[in-house]
Amino acid sequence: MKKLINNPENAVNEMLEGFVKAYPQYVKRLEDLNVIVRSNPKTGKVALVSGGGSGHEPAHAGYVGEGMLDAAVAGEVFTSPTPDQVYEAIKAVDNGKGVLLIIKNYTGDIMNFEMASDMAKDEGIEVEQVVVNDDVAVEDSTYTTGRRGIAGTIFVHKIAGAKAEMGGSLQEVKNVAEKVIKNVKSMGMALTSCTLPAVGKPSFTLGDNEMEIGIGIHGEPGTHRDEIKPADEIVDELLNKIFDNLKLDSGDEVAVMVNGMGATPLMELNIANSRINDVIVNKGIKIVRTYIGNYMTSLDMAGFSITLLKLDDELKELLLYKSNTPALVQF
Amino acid sequence: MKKLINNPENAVNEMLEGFVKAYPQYVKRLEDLNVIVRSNPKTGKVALVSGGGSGHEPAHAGYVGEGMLDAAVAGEVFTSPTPDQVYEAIKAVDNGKGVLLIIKNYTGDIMNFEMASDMAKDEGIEVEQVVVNDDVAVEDSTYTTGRRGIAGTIFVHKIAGAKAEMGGSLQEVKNVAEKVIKNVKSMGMALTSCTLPAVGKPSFTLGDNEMEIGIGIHGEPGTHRDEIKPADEIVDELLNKIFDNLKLDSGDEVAVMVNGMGATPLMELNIANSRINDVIVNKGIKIVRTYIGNYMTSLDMAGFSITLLKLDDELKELLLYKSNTPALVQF
Amino acid sequence: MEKTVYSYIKAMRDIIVENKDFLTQLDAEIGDADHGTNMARGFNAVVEKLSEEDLDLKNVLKKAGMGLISSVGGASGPLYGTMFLKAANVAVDNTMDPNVLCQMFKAALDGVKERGKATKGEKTIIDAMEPAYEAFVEVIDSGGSVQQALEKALEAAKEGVEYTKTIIATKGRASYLGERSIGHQDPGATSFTLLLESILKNYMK
Amino acid sequence: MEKTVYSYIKAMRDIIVENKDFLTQLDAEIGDADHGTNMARGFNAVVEKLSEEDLDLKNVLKKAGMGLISSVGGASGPLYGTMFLKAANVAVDNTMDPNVLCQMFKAALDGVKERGKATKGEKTIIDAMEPAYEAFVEVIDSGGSVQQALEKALEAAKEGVEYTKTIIATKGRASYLGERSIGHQDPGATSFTLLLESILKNYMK
Ligand SMILES: Nc1ncnc2c1ncn2[C@@H]1O[C@H](COP(=O)(O)OP(=O)(O)O)[C@@H](O)[C@H]1O
Ligand SMILES: Nc1ncnc2c1ncn2[C@@H]1O[C@H](COP(=O)(O)OP(=O)(O)O)[C@@H](O)[C@H]1O
Ligand SMILES: [Mg+2]
Ligand SMILES: [Mg+2]
Ligand SMILES: [Mg+2]
Ligand SMILES: [Mg+2]
Repeated sequence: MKKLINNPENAVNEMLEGFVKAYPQYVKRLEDLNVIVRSNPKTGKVALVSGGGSGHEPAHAGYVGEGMLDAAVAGEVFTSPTPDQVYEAIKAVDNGKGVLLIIKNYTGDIMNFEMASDMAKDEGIEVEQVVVNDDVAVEDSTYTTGRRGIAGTIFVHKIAGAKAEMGGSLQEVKNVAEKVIKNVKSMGMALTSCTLPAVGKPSFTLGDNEMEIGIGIHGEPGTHRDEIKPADEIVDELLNKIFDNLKLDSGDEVAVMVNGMGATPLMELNIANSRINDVIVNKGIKIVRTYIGNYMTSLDMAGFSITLLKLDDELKELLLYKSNTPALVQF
Repeated sequence: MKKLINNPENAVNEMLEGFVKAYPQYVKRLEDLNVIVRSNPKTGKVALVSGGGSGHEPAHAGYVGEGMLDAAVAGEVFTSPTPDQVYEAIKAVDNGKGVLLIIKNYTGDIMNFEMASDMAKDEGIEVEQVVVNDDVAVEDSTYTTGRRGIAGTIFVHKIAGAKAEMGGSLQEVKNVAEKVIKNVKSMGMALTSCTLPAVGKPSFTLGDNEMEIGIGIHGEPGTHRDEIKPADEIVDELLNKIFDNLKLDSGDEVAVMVNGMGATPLMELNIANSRINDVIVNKGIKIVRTYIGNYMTSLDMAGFSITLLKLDDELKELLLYKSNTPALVQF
Repeated sequence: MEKTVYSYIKAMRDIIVENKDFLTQLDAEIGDADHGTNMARGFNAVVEKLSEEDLDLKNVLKKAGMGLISSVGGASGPLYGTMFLKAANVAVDNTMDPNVLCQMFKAALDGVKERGKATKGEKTIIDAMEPAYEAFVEVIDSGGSVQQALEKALEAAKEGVEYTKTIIATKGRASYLGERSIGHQDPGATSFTLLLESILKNYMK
Repeated sequence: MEKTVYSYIKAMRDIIVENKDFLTQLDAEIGDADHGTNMARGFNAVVEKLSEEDLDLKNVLKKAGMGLISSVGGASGPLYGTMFLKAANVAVDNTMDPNVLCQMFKAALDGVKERGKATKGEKTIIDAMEPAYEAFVEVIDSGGSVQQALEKALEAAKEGVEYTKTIIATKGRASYLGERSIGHQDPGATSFTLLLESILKNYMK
């Protein structure tokens, strides 16, 4: 394993230390907790709390700040944070207007966040939650856990965050978050596996000429393996699956995210975007804004995901609203 | 080779296409050229042109926009752009106030940019240039080409760009760029090699337990190989070399950049920053701002570099000045 | 049972730490490669919080449950934590009455089912735990000893693990794999079986 | 020389394309792994711009120089481009007078030296080109044939390449390596030697 770390057991802690030392203008860490909150919190607004396992940096702590989250809770690598941590986050950021939890759809995340939510409600804090499930690689069925939450989560942070910043009520913020969730679809692929610091070897192995389609952001296997193809063909495959799940007509407006998994050169994401853009524009769909970069990663995995968010006037205004966080500055 | 590309020969072209399609609000491409300019150019100001080989994304096109560059010229992968391309860039952005070329110190870059500069001067355009040479891994000597330009270049773009945006004259912008160059020092290391699309195999090979200290941003070998050490020890080694070359006293102010080489997880850069911050703060030096991320990459290389910029009041004001570009938004 | 409850918790910790890489490897195949790390972190934390002097069954189980919940995370944290908490709820001081043990086992099983909303056949802990519980009760009800009950329970749990190889996951991380999860044994069912094994071994010591 | 200048340029292109990976590999060892790709891209572009009908020596050399400058990039682009441009400057129509050839060679060498500010012993093109030039002139001055001159020049260039293995680079990418550049032959000196080889071969055809 080739990693720039000191000790796998202390990796999350040191990462959070390095993060808050870098961005005192944005964030601070709650003492003895893996909770990152704004250093200059805004009062009188609905508070947004998200989080999940570590290894997805800049998610989620990178989105704490003006116009996005109020707190992010970091679990161990690929492991949902524990309820006590989430509970402390909720308590720290609530200022009487209620708290919205933004959870990615994984059994562990849901159980831990819900337990925290119950604890907070017992203390009289108003808590609501939304569950992001944008990954169309996974079949949706009432008999299973449903779809995974991946990079589309960032759009939920961005848009619900803007709504909260503008003074929306807890119900309004929750409603708009759910509208995003209904309209955001993603799909990813991997060229290489990730390696967890505590494990020290790749979670899976791909042949020299193989790729994994529909990969999750935890290195959990995708839908199938295939021979590596030209970028354009890979893009088409992912986009087709997304279009199957997101009704888009000529004249519709979308936001696009081309998300690197952590070890993917920006050059390659740009090359992918050239095709993505063409396919969408050729359908008569208007791209309001494109985000290219490492937004929701999977440690040192090479690969990428595509996310499309169908916009209406409300979502568009909120998407374009100012944000000022370590990982997403927009004005 | 596992890359998300279509055809190595067309990689730079497709990358530029994907880039301008993503960011019409910031940039456009000059027809039939590998030149990226602002889509809403500001007139009546000194124009800044930079560029170099591709493979360093987001450098340099990612820094075209308000408060930074006016044009970026992209060469083939790791190959300086040709004089005709640079010349077209100069012509496109000059608006009578003169043009400053920001060149990284490589024989090829200097020759090609200087030839372009001569061509532009023949046309009556006022052109000045600065050469960035921040890499302290390399010994400085009058008998050699001198030191390489690496991630410190971004600080030159940022600060000279701010000066130009604020209305500085060509000489003033050049002076402040040279002040940055005098005060900025960097050093990097690699855990893995990069692979050029046109070559298809790694430029060099490191053992499972080896790292290369003093690596360049083109996969050109560094000063020596060593066994991998804990992140803190690596940081100390790089920082010591930087401190040897940049006189810093207690009470001084610096900006810090922790730059990923392209395939380094943000988690690891944050872990490195925890130590970097401690070492600097323990010397009584004040960190005005920290930048962590992929700013000057080397394709799919895993590794990182540290850059320190010693600030005075002028540099500090310009560093903190607003910028709005695809790769660096700050306000 | 003459051993302290602490000795059981320590035995669990030991078997989990011993099998850490194995559990993680199972999780890597169909999940996210953290189950061994999660469980080891949790049981290490729990043992650290306890001491040889902690003798009260209810209290130790409660501490263990809380400790797991606040140190494991992921799916297994709330599930294993709930398992211990629910068992603690019905534990009667230090009574080791076989019928009370049955009640504790049942409470634990119900707790896990309620928390995870899973039933048998979904490739989870339940696939080892439910048959283990049923075997345990059957032996006790027909007048068998606790050791016999534990032996049968372990046998049933192991069969449950084998069974998980044949089914598609519909809960937890592996559920996203669909058919590709067939052929791989479930990490959580495996860790539960290991815990049972450590209980039996410690009981017989 | 009875061959067209076009045939020489094509021969150069062919030898470069043939040795593309080799040149890149040499550059990978001490530089940035692009020399073969750069030279091949450049000579391919130049050949594409020219046609069999281009017979005028001066003009073809000029086109080739401009073509290399606008398609190679890096260090080798301006250097090889200048080489051709400077040779074109002193070329006298289609005169193949050996003394004119000497002057062209000298102008090319001086051009490269001036452009790159390098002298012999710095592990660059110059280490092959300067000895080659000197050998060429010596043969011509002592009444030898052009073929003999080319043969001696190629020999000297090859020795120059060998010499580059023994010295530290102080110019170009490899200069950053210091002592570690010893033991590796210079890519640019090698590509120059290949060009010379292609000239000799085409001359003898
Ligand atoms: N709903 C559930 N009910 C019971 N057990 C479950 C459920 N979901 C997951 N599990 C168990 O949890 C195990 C995985 O635990 P772990 O890897 O520690 O957490 P995570 O899945 O969050 O990474 C699975 O192998 C499965 O046995
Ligand atoms: N100043 C110089 N004078 C002469 N030749 C040089 C000089 N600098 C570099 N070279 C030659 O250029 C070669 C490298 O060319 P190339 O790899 O195409 O460009 P780059 O070094 O920009 O990647 C070196 O091997 C060397 O022979
Ligand atoms: Mg997990
Ligand atoms: Mg080069
Ligand atoms: Mg797991
Ligand atoms: Mg080179």
